[in-house]
Amino acid sequence: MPQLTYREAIRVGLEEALAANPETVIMGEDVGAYGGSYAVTKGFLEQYGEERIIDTPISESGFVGAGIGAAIAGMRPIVEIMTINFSLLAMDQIVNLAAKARYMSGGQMTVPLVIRTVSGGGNMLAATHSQSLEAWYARVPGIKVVTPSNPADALGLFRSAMADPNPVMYVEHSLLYGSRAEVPDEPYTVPIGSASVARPGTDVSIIAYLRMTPVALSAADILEAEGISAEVIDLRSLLPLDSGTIIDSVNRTNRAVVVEETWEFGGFAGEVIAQINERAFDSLDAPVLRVAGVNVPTPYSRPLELLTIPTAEAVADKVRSLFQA
Amino acid sequence: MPQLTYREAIRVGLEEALAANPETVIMGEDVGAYGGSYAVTKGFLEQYGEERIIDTPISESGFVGAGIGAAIAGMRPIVEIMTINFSLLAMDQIVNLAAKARYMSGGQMTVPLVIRTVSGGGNMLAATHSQSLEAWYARVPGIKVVTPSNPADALGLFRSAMADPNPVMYVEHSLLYGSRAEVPDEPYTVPIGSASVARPGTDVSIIAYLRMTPVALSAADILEAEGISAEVIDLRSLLPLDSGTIIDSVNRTNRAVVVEETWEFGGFAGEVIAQINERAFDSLDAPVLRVAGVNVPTPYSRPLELLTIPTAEAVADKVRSLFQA
Amino acid sequence: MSTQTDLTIPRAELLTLLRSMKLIRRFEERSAEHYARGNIGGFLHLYIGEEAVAVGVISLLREDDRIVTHYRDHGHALARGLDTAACMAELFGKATGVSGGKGGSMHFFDVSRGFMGGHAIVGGQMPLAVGLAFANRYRGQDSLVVCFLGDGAVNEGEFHESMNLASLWQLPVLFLLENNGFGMGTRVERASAQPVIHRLADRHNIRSRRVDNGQDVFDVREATQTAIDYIREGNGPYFLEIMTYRFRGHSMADPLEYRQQHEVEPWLDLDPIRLLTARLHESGLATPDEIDTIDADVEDEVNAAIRFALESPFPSPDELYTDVYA
Amino acid sequence: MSTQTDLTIPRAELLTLLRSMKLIRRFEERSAEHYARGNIGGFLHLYIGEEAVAVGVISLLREDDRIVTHYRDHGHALARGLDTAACMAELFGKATGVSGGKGGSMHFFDVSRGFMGGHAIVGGQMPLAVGLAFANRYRGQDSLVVCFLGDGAVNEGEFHESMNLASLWQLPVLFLLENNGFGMGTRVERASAQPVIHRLADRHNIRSRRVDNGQDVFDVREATQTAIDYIREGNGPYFLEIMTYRFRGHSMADPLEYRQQHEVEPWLDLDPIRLLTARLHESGLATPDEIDTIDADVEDEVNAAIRFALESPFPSPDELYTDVYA
Ligand SMILES: Cc1ncc(C[n+]2csc(CCOP(=O)(O)OP(=O)(O)O)c2C)c(N)n1
Ligand SMILES: Cc1ncc(C[n+]2csc(CCOP(=O)(O)OP(=O)(O)O)c2C)c(N)n1
Ligand SMILES: [Mg+2]
Ligand SMILES: [Mg+2]
Repeated sequence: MPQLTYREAIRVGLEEALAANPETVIMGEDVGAYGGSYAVTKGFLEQYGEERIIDTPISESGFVGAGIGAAIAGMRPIVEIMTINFSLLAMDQIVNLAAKARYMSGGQMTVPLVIRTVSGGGNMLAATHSQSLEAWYARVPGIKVVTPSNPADALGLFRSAMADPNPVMYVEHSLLYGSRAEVPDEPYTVPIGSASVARPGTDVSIIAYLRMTPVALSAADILEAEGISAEVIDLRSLLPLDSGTIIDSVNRTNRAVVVEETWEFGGFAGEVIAQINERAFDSLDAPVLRVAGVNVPTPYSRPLELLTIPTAEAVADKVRSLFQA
Repeated sequence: MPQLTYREAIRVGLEEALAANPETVIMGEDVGAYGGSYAVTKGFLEQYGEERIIDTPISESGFVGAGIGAAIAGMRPIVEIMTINFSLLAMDQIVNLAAKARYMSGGQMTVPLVIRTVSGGGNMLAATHSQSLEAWYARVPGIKVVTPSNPADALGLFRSAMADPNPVMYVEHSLLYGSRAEVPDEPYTVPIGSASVARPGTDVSIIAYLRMTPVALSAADILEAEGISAEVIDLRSLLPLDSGTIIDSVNRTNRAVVVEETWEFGGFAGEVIAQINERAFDSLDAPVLRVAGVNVPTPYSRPLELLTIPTAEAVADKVRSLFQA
Repeated sequence: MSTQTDLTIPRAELLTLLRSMKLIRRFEERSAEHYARGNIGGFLHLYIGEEAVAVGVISLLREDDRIVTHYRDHGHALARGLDTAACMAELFGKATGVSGGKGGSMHFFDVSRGFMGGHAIVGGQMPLAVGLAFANRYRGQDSLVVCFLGDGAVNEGEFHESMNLASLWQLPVLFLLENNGFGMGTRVERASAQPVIHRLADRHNIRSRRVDNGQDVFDVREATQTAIDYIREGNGPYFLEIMTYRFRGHSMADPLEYRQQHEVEPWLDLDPIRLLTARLHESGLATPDEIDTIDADVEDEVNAAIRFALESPFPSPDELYTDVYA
Repeated sequence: MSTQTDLTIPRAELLTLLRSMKLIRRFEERSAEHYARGNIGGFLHLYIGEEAVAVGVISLLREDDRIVTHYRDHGHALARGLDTAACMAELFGKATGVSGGKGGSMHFFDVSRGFMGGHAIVGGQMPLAVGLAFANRYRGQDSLVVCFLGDGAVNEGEFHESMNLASLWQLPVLFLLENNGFGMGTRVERASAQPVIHRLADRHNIRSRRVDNGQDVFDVREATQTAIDYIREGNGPYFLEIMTYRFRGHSMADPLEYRQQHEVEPWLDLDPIRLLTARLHESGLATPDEIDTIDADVEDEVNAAIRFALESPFPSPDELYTDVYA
């Protein structure tokens, strides 16, 4: 496979899954006749039929729960929640059933379910439709959360998610669907719980995930021109988190900035910083800083919305501040 | 008022509110005929009548949304969600409506709503009924979250919540209901967004909230006997957070431990640590550490459950570790 | 199919109904243009084809009644008399918009006119409507709340919870279901085990009725008036299911591949504006000249709105932080 | 009120029904004792008074059928033949419990017997049942899923969403509503605008029926058999509303102040165990001696269970970390 878009990479993963297991179905709102609201499953209904590509009523709790039940019965369903904003309506099923069924039953139940959903802002969709809520799920023991930032990881993580016997939230970003990059030809997977060094560097670690990874990479470009060598860590999975790669990097660079698309307050960056603080405190030459979304509901108006989301320039700025002391 | 229990203090607050405003109603599951599942509203139905003490059907999204609507209409309702676990079913209404109605309408709407709920574990109620989910709400711009740890704060914060024009999640802990302490006689409030120094000290700051505050205080007792003077900060409000009091304390003590009842990973402690790291880095003599719940669904079995929740001994241990270097 | 022109309606009011429908139509046609030009972003859900519903229902409301609706809200807003220019400015994300530019197409608000939004979470507006109606009842007011919803919202749990609460507490709320046959690309029959949706209301002991031709503003009004009278008399909620059709895609992004031209066409013939215009002609209640005047007038109003929107400033950066808390 | 003893049921089976009901009763009476002694913690919701429902329904299931239920689950578990000692051990929080001590009273599981829990979020078990039934249908299996729920769960959105999905997809699921008149302290009439609950199912085009006397195991069985046959023939879901009563409080903490003795008493007269015993006597199908033997036998079984629970070890501390992930 040469160059694929993020969307195409996910399609490849979905098609492999449908081919591999006749008990894999895709269910969700408008995944069939409409073709998926981000066109990821376009043409699937015609190709796989309505037994396997299932348009559900708009009832997130109901169909996510149904997916959980089908998974418990031993099927290998893929449930799509159109955007992570709507997952709030299914949150009880995800948090109280999918994540806990195995534990509460003393290990009798297994929930091999992949939940695909779309996170993030930047599309002028205003407050209810622009949220990045994956960090909430990433603190629930019993589920896993992955957040691919590029086509190769998208496919590699999708394969791992399908192979995982646990419920996995597979979180996409709508502004990445069109991004195109090389995807390896040979069979490969990206293990869940492994971060990547998206760009090696020596002076500072910039830690990011999902759409903030390309932002961090651009920041690293900017900084390189100024003689600062930034290492970019792409978390790829939030739960489990690959703390080793983070700590390792910070131990080498002695400085870190964590980038997160959404509300700074109470965000996932806090966890990353707490871990660095605890495990690499003596390596730190400066406080670990954050660049994150502004703590407001997302406004519709373009110029306002743009202020809410971290930019490469803002990341570069924050990094620079670590070198002025 | 001399000594009141935490439950009694909340009752006083509720009765004041009912007396102050004829458009204050209490609605929730079993707040009336049953008397409240933790007996907080016992006798209210008889006293205030069914127009104002409203037993709702078991439909969290529906009646929380109805409370939001009544508040938007200018009433001053108090909605009770029996436990915070069930709030997941109302989360969309809280996060996407209560928190955002004002912003999305460009300031035209106001949501003067108090949502009372009960958080925490320790009652052998197993995984679905033992969660502490307040940190999720404490990251949503547009709402406020308060977490009183003692009777005086319970009443003082309740008064502030009722006076606040914004939606306030008022989070109680079932294991505190019976705790008894002095409540001031004169009219007073506890401002939302003000932490308290629950116990002054010089060597280390222990930062806690809700039921972890008494745990932290016990730890301080233990440590005092060993010659370590611990300052205990009770956050009291999570959103807005009184960062000033925290930073101030750490600047004096140069060491901090953050205590949280529930899952360590991705918890609220991360936010506290990120802020300390950013704003008091140079004061720190040691990494800021956490004592938090174990990252597992809560098991029913008593000996297992006890292992999941921080104890005073565990807090004291963690503090001691800061002094061995 | 259609009833007759309701001659009890004064002529001036008939022309107002027509004007209102035409205003919605032109407002949206022109928004689509400006969406294509990039002046409007996000999702734009057009109401074109359904104008008789909003106009028919809302023309019968009192000033102290309230409206809660979903994201396909331009029609309801304009029918309620929200300022056309402020609506257009909202689409352009300008500070002068009905929601200060913070809400956009899906979140129009004008509390001074009882227009309580524009809500983009499907079904999420229903508990809000219940709460507003609860306040009316608590206060002994005889004003009511109209809650618009789409056929797709019916399958959400909040639909059920809200219907139950409204009925149990006998609240003055009119649930106004716009059944346009589809939720995005999913047909009602593929989404609802009970495709005659108002029957679900019956079972919560809510009086209900279906209007078969929601393209006919007179049919819509007749049924709505019955419902309003019923509610104002203190009988509790009412559920009206109005059959209609959206002529355009779900949003501007809709590839529209899930419905066939041959099923769309009969509906296009039932254009509510064409229907009403023909009636007015037939019954001699409006001359072609009068209609031309309305058209010109609407055109001017929309042009002025666009000018206003273009010329208005964007919100200043400080606005980012206002309105988070009261 | 009650029908007759169903003489088509073999005598041995009749005695098994009686024994099963008695086992549930004694199991729970003794659990209450051990709750008071502190050997059992958390919430303990007793099923006493409702035994004819669980036993009547579950006695008609096949081994490959599945059961999903709510937190008041002891009756269903024992009726399904879960090991009595393992059930008691679960209440005691022991490693030998049906859920390894991790679930407790509200979360009994035995997947090997198709007993898919014990779910404590009201209404939350319904989508799970839909999903299990979906798998049956997808696989072309004729086994079915019984989903027990309480009258209180009916008002949750998930009830509505699940009913719609089950009907739309024609799934083999039997919704088994235990209408005991109350959700905690709230009467059905105060919680549901439609207190004849099964009518809500009708409106989702789900075949439904009410059993007026759920204290009579024969009535329960007759209706259940009809429902099961209907489902196995591939007709889709069925909804059975069974009227019953809980003799005790909602949980051990319930002050029970919301219901009056004079309304409770007539129900106490309808004790399902007393009813069945009387029938067996009248029809000469069981001698007093036989009944005494059953009593003694049940007593032994429960005693053994308690002994087992007392003697079993608590889970080792490592168990805290197992079963989080597969
Ligand atoms: C809870 C939720 N789920 C999904 C969506 C995405 N979505 C937006 S509109 C829509 C279809 C709604 O259809 P309907 O209610 O019939 O209204 P119509 O668009 O036909 O006017 C969907 C699925 C959403 N906004 N909210
Ligand atoms: C979502 C949710 N809300 C509230 C509760 C608290 N609660 C537990 S049982 C119960 C009453 C349920 O009544 P019903 O369904 O009739 O069952 P019964 O107890 O009568 O068997 C309530 C409110 C809960 N467990 N889950
Ligand atoms: Mg529709
Ligand atoms: Mg009940």
